[in-house]
Formats: sequence, structure tokens, C-alpha cells
Amino acid sequence: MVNTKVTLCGIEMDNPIIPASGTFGFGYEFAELYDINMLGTFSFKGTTREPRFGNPTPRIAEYAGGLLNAVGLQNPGVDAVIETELPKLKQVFHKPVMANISGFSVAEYAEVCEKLDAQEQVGWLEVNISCPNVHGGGAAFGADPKSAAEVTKAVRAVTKKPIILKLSPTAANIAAVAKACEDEGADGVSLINTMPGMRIDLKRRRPLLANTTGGMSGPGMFPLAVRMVYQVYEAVSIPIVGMGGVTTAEDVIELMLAGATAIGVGAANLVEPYACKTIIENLPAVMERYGIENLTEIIGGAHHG
Amino acid sequence: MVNTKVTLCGIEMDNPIIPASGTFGFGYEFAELYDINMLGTFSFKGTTREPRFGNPTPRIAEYAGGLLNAVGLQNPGVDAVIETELPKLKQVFHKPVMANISGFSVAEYAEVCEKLDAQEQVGWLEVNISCPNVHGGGAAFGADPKSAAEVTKAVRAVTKKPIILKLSPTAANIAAVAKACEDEGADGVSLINTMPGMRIDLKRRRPLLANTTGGMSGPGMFPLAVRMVYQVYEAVSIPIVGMGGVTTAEDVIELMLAGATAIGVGAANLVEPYACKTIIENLPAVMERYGIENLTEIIGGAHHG
Amino acid sequence: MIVKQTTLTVTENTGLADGIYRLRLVGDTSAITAPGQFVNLKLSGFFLRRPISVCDWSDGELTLIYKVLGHGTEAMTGMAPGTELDVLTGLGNGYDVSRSGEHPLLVGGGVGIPPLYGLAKRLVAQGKRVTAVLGFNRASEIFLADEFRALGAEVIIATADGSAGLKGLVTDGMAAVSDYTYLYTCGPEPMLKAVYSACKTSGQFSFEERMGCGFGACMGCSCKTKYGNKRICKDGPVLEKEEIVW
Amino acid sequence: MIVKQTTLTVTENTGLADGIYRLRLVGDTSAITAPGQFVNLKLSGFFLRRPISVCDWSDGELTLIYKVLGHGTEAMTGMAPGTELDVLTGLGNGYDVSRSGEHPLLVGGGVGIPPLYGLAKRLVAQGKRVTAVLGFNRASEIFLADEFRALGAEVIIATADGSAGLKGLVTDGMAAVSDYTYLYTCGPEPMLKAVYSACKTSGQFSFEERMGCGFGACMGCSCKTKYGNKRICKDGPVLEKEEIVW
Ligand SMILES: Cc1cc2nc3c(=O)[nH]c(=O)nc-3n(C[C@H](O)[C@H](O)[C@H](O)COP(=O)(O)OP(=O)(O)OC[C@H]3O[C@@H](n4cnc5c(N)ncnc54)[C@H](O)[C@@H]3O)c2cc1C
Ligand SMILES: Cc1cc2nc3c(=O)[nH]c(=O)nc-3n(C[C@H](O)[C@H](O)[C@H](O)COP(=O)(O)OP(=O)(O)OC[C@H]3O[C@@H](n4cnc5c(N)ncnc54)[C@H](O)[C@@H]3O)c2cc1C
Ligand SMILES: Cc1cc2nc3c(=O)[nH]c(=O)nc-3n(C[C@H](O)[C@H](O)[C@H](O)COP(=O)(O)O)c2cc1C
Ligand SMILES: Cc1cc2nc3c(=O)[nH]c(=O)nc-3n(C[C@H](O)[C@H](O)[C@H](O)COP(=O)(O)O)c2cc1C
Ligand code: FES
Ligand code: FES
Repeated sequence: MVNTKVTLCGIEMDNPIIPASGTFGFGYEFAELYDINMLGTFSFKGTTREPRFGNPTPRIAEYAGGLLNAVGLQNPGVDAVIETELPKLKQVFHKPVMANISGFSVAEYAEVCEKLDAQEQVGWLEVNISCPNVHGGGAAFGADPKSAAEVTKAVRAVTKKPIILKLSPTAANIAAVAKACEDEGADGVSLINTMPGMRIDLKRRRPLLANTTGGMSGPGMFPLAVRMVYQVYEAVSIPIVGMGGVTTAEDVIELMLAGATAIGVGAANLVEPYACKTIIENLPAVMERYGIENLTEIIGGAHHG
Repeated sequence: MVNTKVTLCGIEMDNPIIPASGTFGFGYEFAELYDINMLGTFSFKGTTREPRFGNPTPRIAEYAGGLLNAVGLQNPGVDAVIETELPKLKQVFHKPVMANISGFSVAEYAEVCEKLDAQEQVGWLEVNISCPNVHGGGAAFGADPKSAAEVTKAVRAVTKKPIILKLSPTAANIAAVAKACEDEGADGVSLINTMPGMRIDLKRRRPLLANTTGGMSGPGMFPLAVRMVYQVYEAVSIPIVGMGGVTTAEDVIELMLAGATAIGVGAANLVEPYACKTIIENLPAVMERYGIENLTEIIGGAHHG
Repeated sequence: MIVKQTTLTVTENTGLADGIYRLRLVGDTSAITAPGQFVNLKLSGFFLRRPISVCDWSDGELTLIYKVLGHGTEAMTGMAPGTELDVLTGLGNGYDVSRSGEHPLLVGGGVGIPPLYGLAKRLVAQGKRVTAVLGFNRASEIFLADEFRALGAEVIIATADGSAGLKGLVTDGMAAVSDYTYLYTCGPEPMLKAVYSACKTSGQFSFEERMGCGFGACMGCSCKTKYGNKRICKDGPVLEKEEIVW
Repeated sequence: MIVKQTTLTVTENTGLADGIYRLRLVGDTSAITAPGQFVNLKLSGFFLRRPISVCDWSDGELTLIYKVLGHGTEAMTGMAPGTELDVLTGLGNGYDVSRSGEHPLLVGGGVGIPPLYGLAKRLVAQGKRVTAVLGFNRASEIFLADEFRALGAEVIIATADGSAGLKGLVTDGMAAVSDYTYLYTCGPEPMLKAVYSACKTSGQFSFEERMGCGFGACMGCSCKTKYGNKRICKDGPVLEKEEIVW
């Protein structure tokens, strides 16, 4: 019997599979399809201080390797998440959940994290720093080490729960951003968020997405994710949640060899609602095929040898 | 009758299609398959001062959106290109060719450009600044505006031929790099070069490519190319050679609407040796479908309206 | 709505009109509970599924009608009988037939017409008097009109170029019907807007949006309504006239 | 070599041994001119083509033998007769049969064996005495041995686990042949290296490499030789013993 357990920032998980934020809502849609307690955990929809409708539609486009989305962080706001979503979630999910937090200022991150820190159901705080800093000329917090460090510091001050900074692949040097987060007390990093891309509607001769650009995700981003996880693994000693284009149990092994301790699965859930269930069910057989007894033993394995 | 002609840095081309550097060798392999004079032009294999064998093999891997390559600029060196390749090319290609130049120092770029400037067959000098700067800690010249400007300036000093700086998608702000090149006298920019990515061999538990990382290209990169061409178009007024994942005549229209004057086709040539011929043959019908009479009229079209 | 992932087998895939095809499938249709719901088809070589309205269904059989629009629907025309398709079924809320009154008016444009067929069939079965206004660009694109008539529905055709029926839009067809009790409609958004303005009763409007998932997970298809934000795929595609915000 | 892109139709796709399949195709084979050349197959759902050696060919017919290694070759097992394949044919230099002398020795390991079959056939047709040393991991993986015998070749089997023929490597099989005039070999690189050391004559060695294009355009498959840099796909896959640099 192989062992799929991993430990992420001190919390043991039955397996490394974490549906990625924004692709699993608050879990209910999937709970109607299968018992989501089989998951390692899941990261809920990116939550902000105020309720947000997000961007106008169309918000979705396609490309050869997956999809582009410009949802624009639609969410009911942190207070409604706490009052409505978490109690509903409690009925169907009995493990610590990963809270995903977005913000447009350092103060907003801290405020939202502080509120979610008080929620017993929340195991980890995943802080998405791919959002534009409204006080910083609109560049993403995750674009440079300095602003990433600021967010980390502010969040660290308000919670003792594990904080995982979610990094953007647009960073000029993602390893440096990860290191800056670690230095300010981050317990982990997760990567990669989506890569900004664009499609144009040939008939209208205008950008297809109402928001002009959207984030690329899906299997077309997988080698980028592997490369960045590999680079970040060499720069930090905190655990990495690897994601970007994972669709199979083999992909899980590949990203873990690159250095990930746990694995986010995003786009795959949208087109294959049972994707995470299937990956978890296939994992033991794939581990056996590659002679892996304990999943933890392969984390970062591609760096040695 | 639709008109597929475009003018790139003062040189008129029958159509905008340019097989991208590194995917078309010096043209002979394709000249055996079809008359390559039907092309707009083509960009020959990246040429350096010294002959280079490049990286050890394996140099090629696959992903859902295309391939990764770590060829590592294998080429016979500029002197052999001039003595052997260009005379051979003259037999089969009668249009101005685009010379693609790589280097590892500013001086090398200038020296190679100066030599190729003297070649009558060369119409444009495409200067690939995605290479690591050996005097700059190994970061790519194209990663920041300052080093991109330095290369442009040095090359500008040795040639009156049109120089086109080839930009890397890893730049934190590719529009700023393009602007810096324009300011130093670049006649055009081309983008995007490949995006560094990585695959891991599950059996060996080691990076699949001998070079660890390789450049991602093919249709999985197309929305990234569209976004970057769109952004650069807003920042500069020199023409853009757009490329990255183009496989169809529709893709050509899409990148031109984003702002490209001419279109590079790379990975597609490798798996469909007739890709460029097919695109050129399909272009008039696709133009008619979208009501385009003159291709030039749609350049940057997605920005208005 | 209860989503079901299932494998359906193509039994027929034939052209009905210019660029319009009928796809018949057999397999488990148990998740389909109301006309106006849709299914989401996995096509080989494409990442996103393609949402197509249920035109008609029975136990074990499903009929879809699709128009060739882009690469995906183009590829669909090549699916031969015997092809197995991975399909998410039971998506969307669908129309509420209990609201129709005695003389429901059904207004459809182009590929908005197919879901109205399954609706008409159920309304007729309940003894309602059904009038259908069907809008097309031109005569060569007309489909399903005879099938509506065969159900016993009164059919009014409108074509933009006047090559068949009334020359004009579906709203011109609606003007010819004075005594309808309720309205059901589906079609492109500009048409829905015009129908909304012309509509003299309450009614249900079915919307289209580009979708990431089709079952409520991604917020790709959100719209604002008077009753709050809704997802076209899960809380729709059918909205009440009263809640619509244009 | 003259590259030709053509459409070939599958007529047979059957298992020969553990994980080993024979694929027969019909269509235009006119670009194939020498044993040891290869073709490059477009598989639906994969970006890169898959290079497979020509096992045997005649005017209008082509036989390939492939081993299931990864996702692409796995998908190949599902290609039913009638499937049309986009194939680049006529790739690579192939073996030079004129060099064989009277008693050529052919040494193949695993899926390095198929190209040697087409070679053996042509050598036998020229009246040469052919000996083939065929190496496998175990008895259940043996294929083509009977076909070599049917040609009239002497066959020596070596299996790593001793479950058939000699227990050992192909070099153990080579040791049993003393009077060969020339050597042709194909197999995994460690085997080629061992064969190189054991080889007492001149010979030709066929190499594998991951390929971007397969026709010389991308420099994806380069290797160094004593005669300069070569592309396995175009200047190879067959190299002269004398030029090899390990
Ligand atoms: C609830 C619903 C029901 C539908 N019912 C029908 C029907 O019964 N018959 C029919 O012919 N069409 C119907 N459509 C529209 C149909 O989904 C699109 O025509 C189809 O997805 C186009 O795919 P494509 O690959 O040909 O186009 P492409 O433009 O190549 O597709 C690219 C992407 O955009 C999406 N897309 C493009 N156009 C549309 C559109 N108009 N609506 C939604 N997504 C789009 C595609 O799904 C795909 O994800 C329906 C759409 C929705 C949302
Ligand atoms: C000149 C030549 C002749 C060959 N002849 C045969 C033959 O007759 N029979 C046979 O079974 N195999 C042959 N091979 C090997 C065959 O090409 C690979 O087994 C096959 O490409 C693996 O594809 P995959 O999708 O199953 O593996 P994956 O690992 O999923 O493939 C991923 C990528 O790596 C490439 N790749 C993986 N392994 C190899 C390999 N060993 N050599 C080259 N590319 C590889 C694939 O082509 C693909 O581009 C030959 C290879 C070469 C270069
Ligand atoms: C529709 C959609 C919505 C997303 N919303 C969020 C979000 O709210 N917060 C966040 O941190 N990441 C969000 N992401 C990014 C994913 O969590 C993930 O990082 C990314 O999609 C890469 O993984 P994938 O390729 O498996 O999808 C979203 C992605 C998608 C596709
Ligand atoms: C095998 C290979 C070799 C390449 N070599 C070069 C090169 O020598 N110089 C260069 O500027 N770009 C080189 N490129 C990048 C391409 O010219 C092009 O910018 C990139 O591949 C994106 O286009 P595509 O997606 O159409 O391939 C190479 C790409 C490939 C796939
Ligand atoms: S398409 Fe995903 S929520 Fe509607
Ligand atoms: S594979 Fe492209 S040159 Fe050999």
C-alpha cells in the first residue's frame, strides 16, 4: 500500500490534491457530484473585503492549451463568506479549508486575513498577490519582491495560521519574490497563478474578453509551472503548493519532483467535474508504476542525482 | 482581389509570412519541398560570432500546446554563414532575407551585425536579445530596457539596414523594453521569443532536457503573443513582427489586429513542413471572409473602435 | 438541477438548413428534467466544452440542433453515427411550463429556436394553444418550422430579407398575436431586448454566455439581475422577465 | 532523402508481443528508398510527430513495429483499420546495403530490431548470408524472430533473463559469430556502445534522438561525429562506425 499523505505547513493532508481557488467555488457544486472530503483540501473562491461583481462578460475565452478567464474576483465579500458560505460549507466538508484572499491594498489583505483567521474551519490562508496594487500604480503586488514582502509582513502580523503567498508568473524573478515572502514569515508559497493573455474576435475586430486581457490557465501552462516550481524550490525552504495545468496523476508526480509539497488543480475541474476525484483515485497506481512508496519522498526529487 | 502586401521597415513584402528563426534553418530543407520565394521572407538560424554546437541532447520535449526546445543556438558561426550558407541560399531564394543574430556581449552583437550588414542578400537584421548577457550576471539582454537599449545602440552604429530587436516574453515589462529599443533607433521589434519552461522525466526523476529548461513555443503561447503585441503596439510606433504559436491564416489576422505588421511562424513549420505555404494560400479566402481588402489596413485594428 | 456526466452515442448528424445540423444521441438522459436546459459537449481537440440547448429528449434519446459558428461546431459536423461523446447533462434551470396560461407565445431566433421546440411539445401535451414566432435571416436558413406545425402549434415565420413569411424581425411577428397569456423566448441578445420591449405579458427569457464550466463553479457567465447576481449556466439560462437588467 | 507528406491508411494494428504492435499501412510509399529510414506520424491530440522506423515496405505498403512507451504510442494502439494517418515519409539516410560483404551480421535490441528486418530482406535478395542477433528482455517480448528465419537468415536470440535463447546481451550472441564481413545495428544507446566495442569489422549504427521536425530544420537532434556535427534525422539515423563519437 502506497502512502499519499503529505504535510503542508504543519497540517497533514490525506493526499496533496487541492482544487485551486476560483475553479471550485465554495465547494457545493462539486459536493453534489462526489464526496469532497476525499480531497486533500480545497482553496475557496478569492475573497475580498467588499462584495465584487467582477468584470463584465464575456469573461471566458479558449486557446489551444486551456482557457483564459477574466472573472475579476467575483465574490460576496468576506463578511458574507463568513456568515453564509462557511456555515453552508460545514455541512459538506469536514477538513480544514484553504481560504484564498485577494486585495487591492496592504490594509485590505490584512483586514480580510484577520477576519478569516478567526474562522475555525480555515486551515491555511492563501494570499493571492497577483492583484494590482491600487496604491502602487497598478502593478501587481506579486510583480516585485518588495511589495510581496509588505503584504506578507502585514498578514503575518494578524494571524498565527499558516500563510501561503500565491505568486504570479509575471514576476521578473519569481524565486526572488518567493524568498522575500519567506523572509517576512510566510509558511509557504503557491504558484503559479494565471498568465495574462489575450484573444481578439475577428468578426468584431475587438478584444474578445470585455476586460481586454484574461489569465491563461490549463495544460498549456504546465511546463511554465514546472520551471517556476523548480526555481522557487532552489530559493526557499518553505513548502510549495504547485499548480498550473495539472490534469493527471502523472502531472502531480512531475510537479512534486520539481519541488511541490501539494498540488493545485484549477482549469481541469471546469471541463472535467470529476478531475480531482479521478486524479486522487489514479494516484496510487501511478505511484506504484514509478516505484514511489511515500509521496513525500519525491518532493524536489528532480534536483538531486 | 485582396491585397496581402505589407511593408516592413521600408521593404515591401508580398505577404506578411516570415518563417521564424531556428525553425527554417537556412531554407534548403524547405526549398526542396516548395518554392520558398512565395514567402514574405524568412529569418535564418540565429547566428553568433563563433561556431556553436549548442546544448547536449535531449534538446526537445513536448507539452499540450507545442514543444520545448533547448537547441542552444547551434550554428556554424557568422563567417561560415557568409562564406557557405548565403551563397547556397542565393540559388533558391531571391528575396531579401532576414538575418537573425545572437550574442553574449554587446560587442559580439555589433561585430556579427557589421559582418552581415555587408551582405547584399540581407534585408533586415533581427537581433535576438533573449540570450544571457555573460557580462551582466547571466540575465537576458531583453529582460530589462537598459541592456536592450545598449545592444540597440551598438548595432545601430554599425548598420544602416533596418534593425529589428527580438524581445523575450520574460521581460517584466515588454512594452518598456520595446520603447527603449525604439528610442535608440530600432526600426522594428519582433516578439515573442520562446518562454522558458521545463519537463521532468518521471522514470529518471531528472529534468527531461539536458539543459534543464527549454523554450516553450507553439499554439499554447498564442494568447501570450497576442497580449504582448497588443501592449507593445500601444507603446511604440515602429512596426512589430508578431509571432508565437501562429498556425493558421486566422491567427495571422488576429496578431495583425493586435498590432503586428508581419508574422513569424515557428513551431508550426516543424510539424507541418508546408505550414507557411498553406497559410499563405489560405490568407486571401480568410481575408475575404472577414471583409479585409488590404492586409495593411487591419494592423492594430483591435485598438480602435 | 442535477449534473450528470455521461457518454452518449451519435445516431444521426444531418444538415437541416444552411449551416444548421441536427444531432441525435442515445444514452442516459435521466438528468434532463425541463425544456430549455442544455448539455455541455466535450469535443476532441478542444479544451472547453460546447454548450448546446436540449431541443427535445425522451428516455434514452436526445436531439440537439446546432449552427456552425467557429472551429468547434465545424468539427462537430464530422461526428459520424457511432461516435461516442462525453456529455454533461441536466445543466441549467430550463423553462417553467406551469406558468404558460392557456395561450403561450414562443418567440425564437436562429439557434434560439431549438429549446422552444421541446417546450412547445410539452405545452401542447398539456392542452395549451401554442403560437410560435420563428425568426431567420433568410428562407434557406429555416428549420424546425414544419416540426412545430406537426405538433399543432400555430407558426409565424419572419425573415430579415423577406424571402419567406413576414419580412422583418420576430417583433413584427409578435405584433400579429394579440391574445397570448405568457411569453417564452430564446435568441441572440439584441433580439431578446426587442422582444422584452414588445412583450405585453410576463415571460421567461433564455440567455447565452461564454462558459468556463457550465455547472456553476467558475463565475464565468455571471450577470446582474434585480434579484442579485446570477450565473447563466446554473441560475439560468432562463430568467424571469421581471428580474432582467439590460 | 526526399521528404514526402502523405496520407496512409491503417489496414492492421495488432499486438505481436508484450507491448509491441505491428501497424500496416497502405498508400504512397514512393519516398522510401532504403532500409533504416523512418517515417514521422502525426497523432491526433499531440503536437510533435512520432518517429518510427520503416520495418518493411513495398510499392503501396508499409509495415511499422512500435512499442508502447508513453502517451503517444499508447494512443496509437487505438488506431483501427481504416484510420487515416498524416505521415512524413522518406526520412533519414538508411543503411547502405552495398557495404555488407558476403556475410553481414545484424544486431538489434528491442524496437531497434524492426529496421533490420527490411535490411535483412534486401540483403538476402542479393544472395548474402545473413546472421541476426536479436536481443530482448524476456521471452514474452520476442517478436520478428520467425520472420527473420523465414527470410532464410540465421537467428540468434539473447534474453536478459535467459527465458529464451542465450541468457545475456546481444554481445553474448555476437561472440558466437566469428566470420561476419560487416555489421549493421540498431537499438538503445548503451547496447550500441557495447556492440561498438565488440565489433570486429566496419559497420553502420542507427541512433535514436528526440526530434522536433525529423527532416533537418530545427537542430533538435544534433550529435558530434568525427566528420563534424550531424543531425540524426537527416544526416542519420545511420552513422558509420568510423565517425562515431560516444
Ligand atoms: C446555454 C447555451 C445554449 C446554447 N444552445 C445552442 C444551440 O442549441 N444551438 C447552437 O447552435 N448553439 C447554441 N449555443 C451557442 C453555442 O454554444 C456556440 O455556438 C458554440 O459554443 C460555438 O463554438 P465554436 O467552437 O464553433 O466557436 P468558437 O468561437 O471557436 O468557440 C470558442 C469558445 O467560445 C465559446 N462560444 C463561442 N460563441 C459562443 C456563443 N454564442 N455562446 C456561448 N459560447 C460561445 C465556445 O463555446 C468556445 O468556448 C448555446 C450557448 C449557450 C450558452
Ligand atoms: C529514428 C527513430 C526511429 C524509431 N523507430 C522506432 C520503431 O521502429 N519502433 C518503436 O517502437 N520506436 C521507435 N522509435 C522511438 C519512438 O519514436 C518513441 O518510442 C516514441 O516517439 C515515444 O512516443 P510516446 O508518445 O509514446 O512517448 P512520450 O514520452 O509521451 O513522448 C514525448 C515526446 O518524446 C519523444 N520521445 C520519447 N521517447 C523517445 C525515443 N525513445 N526516441 C525518440 N523520441 C522519443 C516523443 O516522440 C515525443 O515527442 C524511434 C525513434 C527514432 C528517433
Ligand atoms: C475561472 C478561474 C478563476 C480563478 N480565480 C482565482 C481566484 O479567485 N484566486 C486565485 O488565487 N486564483 C484564481 N485562479 C487561478 C487558479 O487558482 C490557478 O492558480 C490557475 O488557474 C492555474 O492553475 P490551472 O492551470 O490548473 O487552472 C482562477 C483561475 C480560473 C481558471
Ligand atoms: C527549435 C527552435 C529554435 C529556435 N531558434 C531561435 C534562434 O536561433 N533565434 C531566435 O531568435 N529565435 C529562435 N527560436 C524562437 C522562434 O523564432 C520563435 O520566436 C518562437 O518559437 C515563437 O514562435 P512559434 O510559437 O511560432 O514557434 C527558436 C524556436 C524553436 C522552436
Ligand atoms: S460557466 Fe462556470 S459558473 Fe457559469
Ligand atoms: S529533428 Fe529537427 S533537425 Fe533533426
